Amino acid sequence: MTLLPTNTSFAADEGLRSELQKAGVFVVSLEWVYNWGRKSSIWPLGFGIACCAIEMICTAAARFDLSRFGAEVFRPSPRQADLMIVAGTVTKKMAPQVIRLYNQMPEPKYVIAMGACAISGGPFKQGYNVLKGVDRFIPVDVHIPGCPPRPEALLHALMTLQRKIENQRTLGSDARRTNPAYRGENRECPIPEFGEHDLVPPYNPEVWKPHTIVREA
Amino acid sequence: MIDLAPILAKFPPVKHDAAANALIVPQALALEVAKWLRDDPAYRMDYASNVAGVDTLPVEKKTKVKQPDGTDKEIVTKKPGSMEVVYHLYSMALKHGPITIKQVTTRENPVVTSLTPIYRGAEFQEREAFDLYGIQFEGHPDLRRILMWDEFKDFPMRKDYVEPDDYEYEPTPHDAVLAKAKAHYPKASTSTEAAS
Amino acid sequence: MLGIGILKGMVVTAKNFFGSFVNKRLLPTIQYPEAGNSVTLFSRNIPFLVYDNDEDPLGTMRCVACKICEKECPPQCIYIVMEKDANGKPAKRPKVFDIDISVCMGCQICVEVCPFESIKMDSTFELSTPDRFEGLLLKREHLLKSNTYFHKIHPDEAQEVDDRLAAKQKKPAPTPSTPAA
Amino acid sequence: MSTETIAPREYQIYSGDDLRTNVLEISMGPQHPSTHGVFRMDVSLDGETVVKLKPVFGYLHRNHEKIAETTSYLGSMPYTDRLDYFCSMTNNWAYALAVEKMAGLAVPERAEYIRVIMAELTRLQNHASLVGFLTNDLGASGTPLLYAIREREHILDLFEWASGARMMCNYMRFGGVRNDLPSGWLAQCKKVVDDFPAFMDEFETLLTGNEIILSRCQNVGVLPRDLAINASITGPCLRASGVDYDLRKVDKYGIYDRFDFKVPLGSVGDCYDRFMIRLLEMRESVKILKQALATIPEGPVNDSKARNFRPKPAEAYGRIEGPKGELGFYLVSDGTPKPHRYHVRPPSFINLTVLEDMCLGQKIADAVIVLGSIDIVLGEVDR
Repeated sequence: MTLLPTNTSFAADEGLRSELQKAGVFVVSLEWVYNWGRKSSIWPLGFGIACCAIEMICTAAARFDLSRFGAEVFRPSPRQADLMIVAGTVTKKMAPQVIRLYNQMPEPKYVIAMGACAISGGPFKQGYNVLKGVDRFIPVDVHIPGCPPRPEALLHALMTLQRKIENQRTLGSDARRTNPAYRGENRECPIPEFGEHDLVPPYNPEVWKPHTIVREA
Repeated sequence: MIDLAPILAKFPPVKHDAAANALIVPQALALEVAKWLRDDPAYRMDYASNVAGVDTLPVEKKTKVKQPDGTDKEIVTKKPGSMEVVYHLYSMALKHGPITIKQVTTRENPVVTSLTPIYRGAEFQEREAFDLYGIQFEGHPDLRRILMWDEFKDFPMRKDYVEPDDYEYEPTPHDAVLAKAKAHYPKASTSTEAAS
Repeated sequence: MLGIGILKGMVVTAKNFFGSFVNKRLLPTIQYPEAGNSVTLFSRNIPFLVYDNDEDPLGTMRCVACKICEKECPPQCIYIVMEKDANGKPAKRPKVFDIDISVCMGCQICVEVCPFESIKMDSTFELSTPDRFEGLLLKREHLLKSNTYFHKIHPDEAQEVDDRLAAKQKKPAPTPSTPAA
Repeated sequence: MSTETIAPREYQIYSGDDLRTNVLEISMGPQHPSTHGVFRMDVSLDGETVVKLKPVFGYLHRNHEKIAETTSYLGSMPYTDRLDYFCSMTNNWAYALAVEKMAGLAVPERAEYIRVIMAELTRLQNHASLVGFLTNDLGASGTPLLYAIREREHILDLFEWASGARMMCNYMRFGGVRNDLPSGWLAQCKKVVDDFPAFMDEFETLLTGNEIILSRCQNVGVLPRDLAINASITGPCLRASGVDYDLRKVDKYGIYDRFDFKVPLGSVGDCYDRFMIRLLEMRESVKILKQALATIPEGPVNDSKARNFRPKPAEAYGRIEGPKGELGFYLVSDGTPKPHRYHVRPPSFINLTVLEDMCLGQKIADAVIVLGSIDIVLGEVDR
C-alpha cells in the first residue's frame, strides 16, 4: 500500500513533503486520511444469492482471509453495510429485493457485481426469469468476470474498489459535484413492479444506458 | 423390468406405451391406479420419485411422394400436440422400479388428476408443472404458482412461449438472440449480420 | 459434566491456531497479492487464442475462423467474423473475434471442440473492471497470446498440444475437419 | 402401511380464555442470514411457536430446463454444475448417466472408478460444509464452518487439479470423463483421504457430544418414517428416519456393487439424527475412496465415439444418490440434437415438502435448524 496520497487535491509541494518526511513529519490531507479509513474498513452486506456466494464465503474463510483488507465484517443488515457484493444470478423475482436492499444501505455505498450472472445474466441470460445484469437497476462500481470468480479475483475487485475510494473527493467544494455519494441525499432506485410478462419497468433509465456496438460492414 | 401385465389386466382402460415402457392412464382412473399400485403387495410403489410435464407442439410434416405418373405429390401428415404429465414410481419397500405413469391431455385445456392425495412427494412438482406449463391438477390441495411470481400470466416452459424482449445490449449475438437484438441495433450495424 | 464441551472446543481451537503456523496441511493464508496466489498449472478461467510466432501474432494465429466454437459455446459468448481478402475470398482468419467475458462461464467446451488447437483456457483472473461495456468485451488483440505463454501457464497441456500438432504435420495433407452439420 | 395419504398436520392454536395472543405473520427471507441463500418462508407465529409455515420458492429460478431445451446435449453439461453448486461432480454424473441410459453408451472401466472417486470426494466436502453451516445456524458462528471450509479447500484443490476449476468442474462426459487424471493426482488424493479421518475425529470432538448441539438438535424436527416415504424424501434425511434406501445399494449404478460399505440409518428422525448420518456417511465415503484408490485400473477414460452421438427418439430417467438425495434427470429426445424435454428431479426441492410438518409446534429458532438439517442449495431448489 502506498502512503503517498494520489489525490489531485493535495496541494503540498512534492519536494517540501519529501524533505519533511526525512525529518519524520508526514503531511497528508484530511481527505486522504478520511479515504484511507473508509477504504480499509469496507463492511460488506452478508448477502449471497447463488454459486458465487460460496466463493465469497471461501474468500472470507481462513485460506484467503478477507480480513486482511478490513472487509471481513459481513453485516446481516443493510443499514450497517457499505458494500453490496451481488454474488450470483439476480432473477426477476429477486430483483425488487436486491434494489430494496440497495436503497436501505446508507451512503456512501458501493456495489460489486461478482460473477458473470450478476454482470449480465451470464450463462443464464437467455432465461425468461433472469435479469440481464444487476446494473439495469442499480449503479455498479466494479465488475468481476468469471463463473465463479476465484477468491483472489474477489480480492482483486476489492482492491480495485479501494483504489476508487482512495481517489474520490469527499471534502471540499467539488465533492458534491464529482461524488454522487456526497450529494447529501440517499441514492434510491425505484423498485420495479411484477408485471404480467416481465418487470415493469424492465430497466431503470437513470442507471442503465445501453451501449451500442457498431460492427463495421 | 417390472411386469406390467397385471395392471393392464386389472384396469383395461390403461394403455401401454411400448416405446417408453409407460402406462397411459386416463384421468378418471389415475387416482385409483396410483392407489392400487401403492398398496398392492406385489408392487408397493410407495415412492413417487419424479413428476414432469411434457409439452409437444403439433407437427406438420410434409413429405413428397413420387406418383406413378412422375409428378410429386405432397402428403401432409399432422400430428396433434399434447400435454403430458409423467410420474416415475419406485418402491422403497421392495426396492424395485420404475413404473412410469403418463396422463395425456390437450394443449388447449390441460387438465389432469393430481396424485398428491396419494403421494405427498408430488405436491411441489405438480405445482411446478402448473406454474411452468399451466397444467391444471384436479384435487391438488394448494395449486398456486411456485417459481414465478403470482402476477405472471404466461407459462414459460411451453414450447410456444415468447419471452419478453430485453436484449438492448448484445455484443455476441447468434440465432434467436441475434434476431431479437437486431431490432434494437442502430441501422449502421445491421448490415454486418447479413454479411457474416 | 456441564462445560466439558466448551473445554474440548477450546483445545481443538488452540491446536488449530498454533498448528497453522507450522503445519502446511492446515492451510496457512495465501498472502495475495503480496505473495503469490492459489492458481495452479491446471486452472482455467477464460479462453484465449494461441499464436505461434512472437514476431507475427496476427500471421501465425492458429484460428481459421471456422466458427465451430461460436456454434458450440453454450452461453453464446463468442462472436467471429471471417476476414476476406481483396478479391472477397475468405482468408482463413478471423477479422473479428470477440469474447464477452461478462457472459463466459469458462466451461472449456470451445477448447474441446476446436479442431485446430487454437483456443485454449487462460488462468488469469485479475480482470475486475469498473468498465461495464468495453472492459468486458475482449477483442482479438486482447485474446491473442503466444504459445510460449501457453507453455508457461499450462506446461503439460501445451506439450501435449505441440506433440499432437507435430504428428499432424508429418501426415501428408491433413483434411481439415468440417464442422458437424 | 395406511391406505390414506399422510396429510399435513394442523397446529391447534391455544384458545383458552386466560391468555390469548394474536398470530403474527412474518416473512423470513429471501435475504436472511440463515436461509442458505434466497429461500423464503412465510411463517405464522403464535408467540414464538410456529403455527404455519409455507416455503416460497423461485428467487433463484434461472430457467435451467428451458435453456437446456435450446442447447445441445453437451451444452447442458456445464449448466448442471450450477444446479447444486456444492456438488458439481455428482450433478455431472447424474446427467451423464441419464444420457448414457438413453443413448446406450458404455463407460470404460477407469472412468467408472474416477467417477466414483469424484462423487465420494464431493460427498465428503458437501457433508463437511453442511455440518459447518448447520452449526453456524445453531449459533457457533464461524469456527466449525471455518474448519469445514478449510477441509473443503483440500478437496477443491484436487478438483481444480483434475478439471481446471474449483467449483464448476464440468468434468464428466457422455461415455466417460473429459480427461485422464494428471500424474501425481492419485497420490495426492490418497493423502487427502488418509488425512480426512483425523479431521473428522477433530470435528466430532468439537461437536458430537457438545451440550448445546444435543439440547438444540435432539427431538427437534422429527420426521416420521411413513411421512418420509410418502413425501418422497431422499438422501440422508430419509435414512435418518430409518428407511434403508440408498441408490448406491439399490440401483448399484456405476460400479458401486464392488465396494464394501454400510448405509448408516437413524432411529428417531430428528435433527440430531440427520446431523449424525452425515458424519457417519463421511466415514463410509472414506472407506469407498480407499477401496477405489487401491484398485483403480489403467486404461482409457472416455469413448471417443460417444461425443458425437445422435440420439434416437427415446426417453430415459437416470438417477444417482447425490449428497443431498436422489438426483434424477428425465430426458425425452425426439431425434434432434436438442432434448425435447429435460427435467431435473432436485432432491433438496422435494425434501422441503415436509418442512412445514417438521416445524409445526417448534420454536421459530428451531425452524432455522430444521431447514439447515435438510441441507438445501437454492441453485437446485429453484433451478
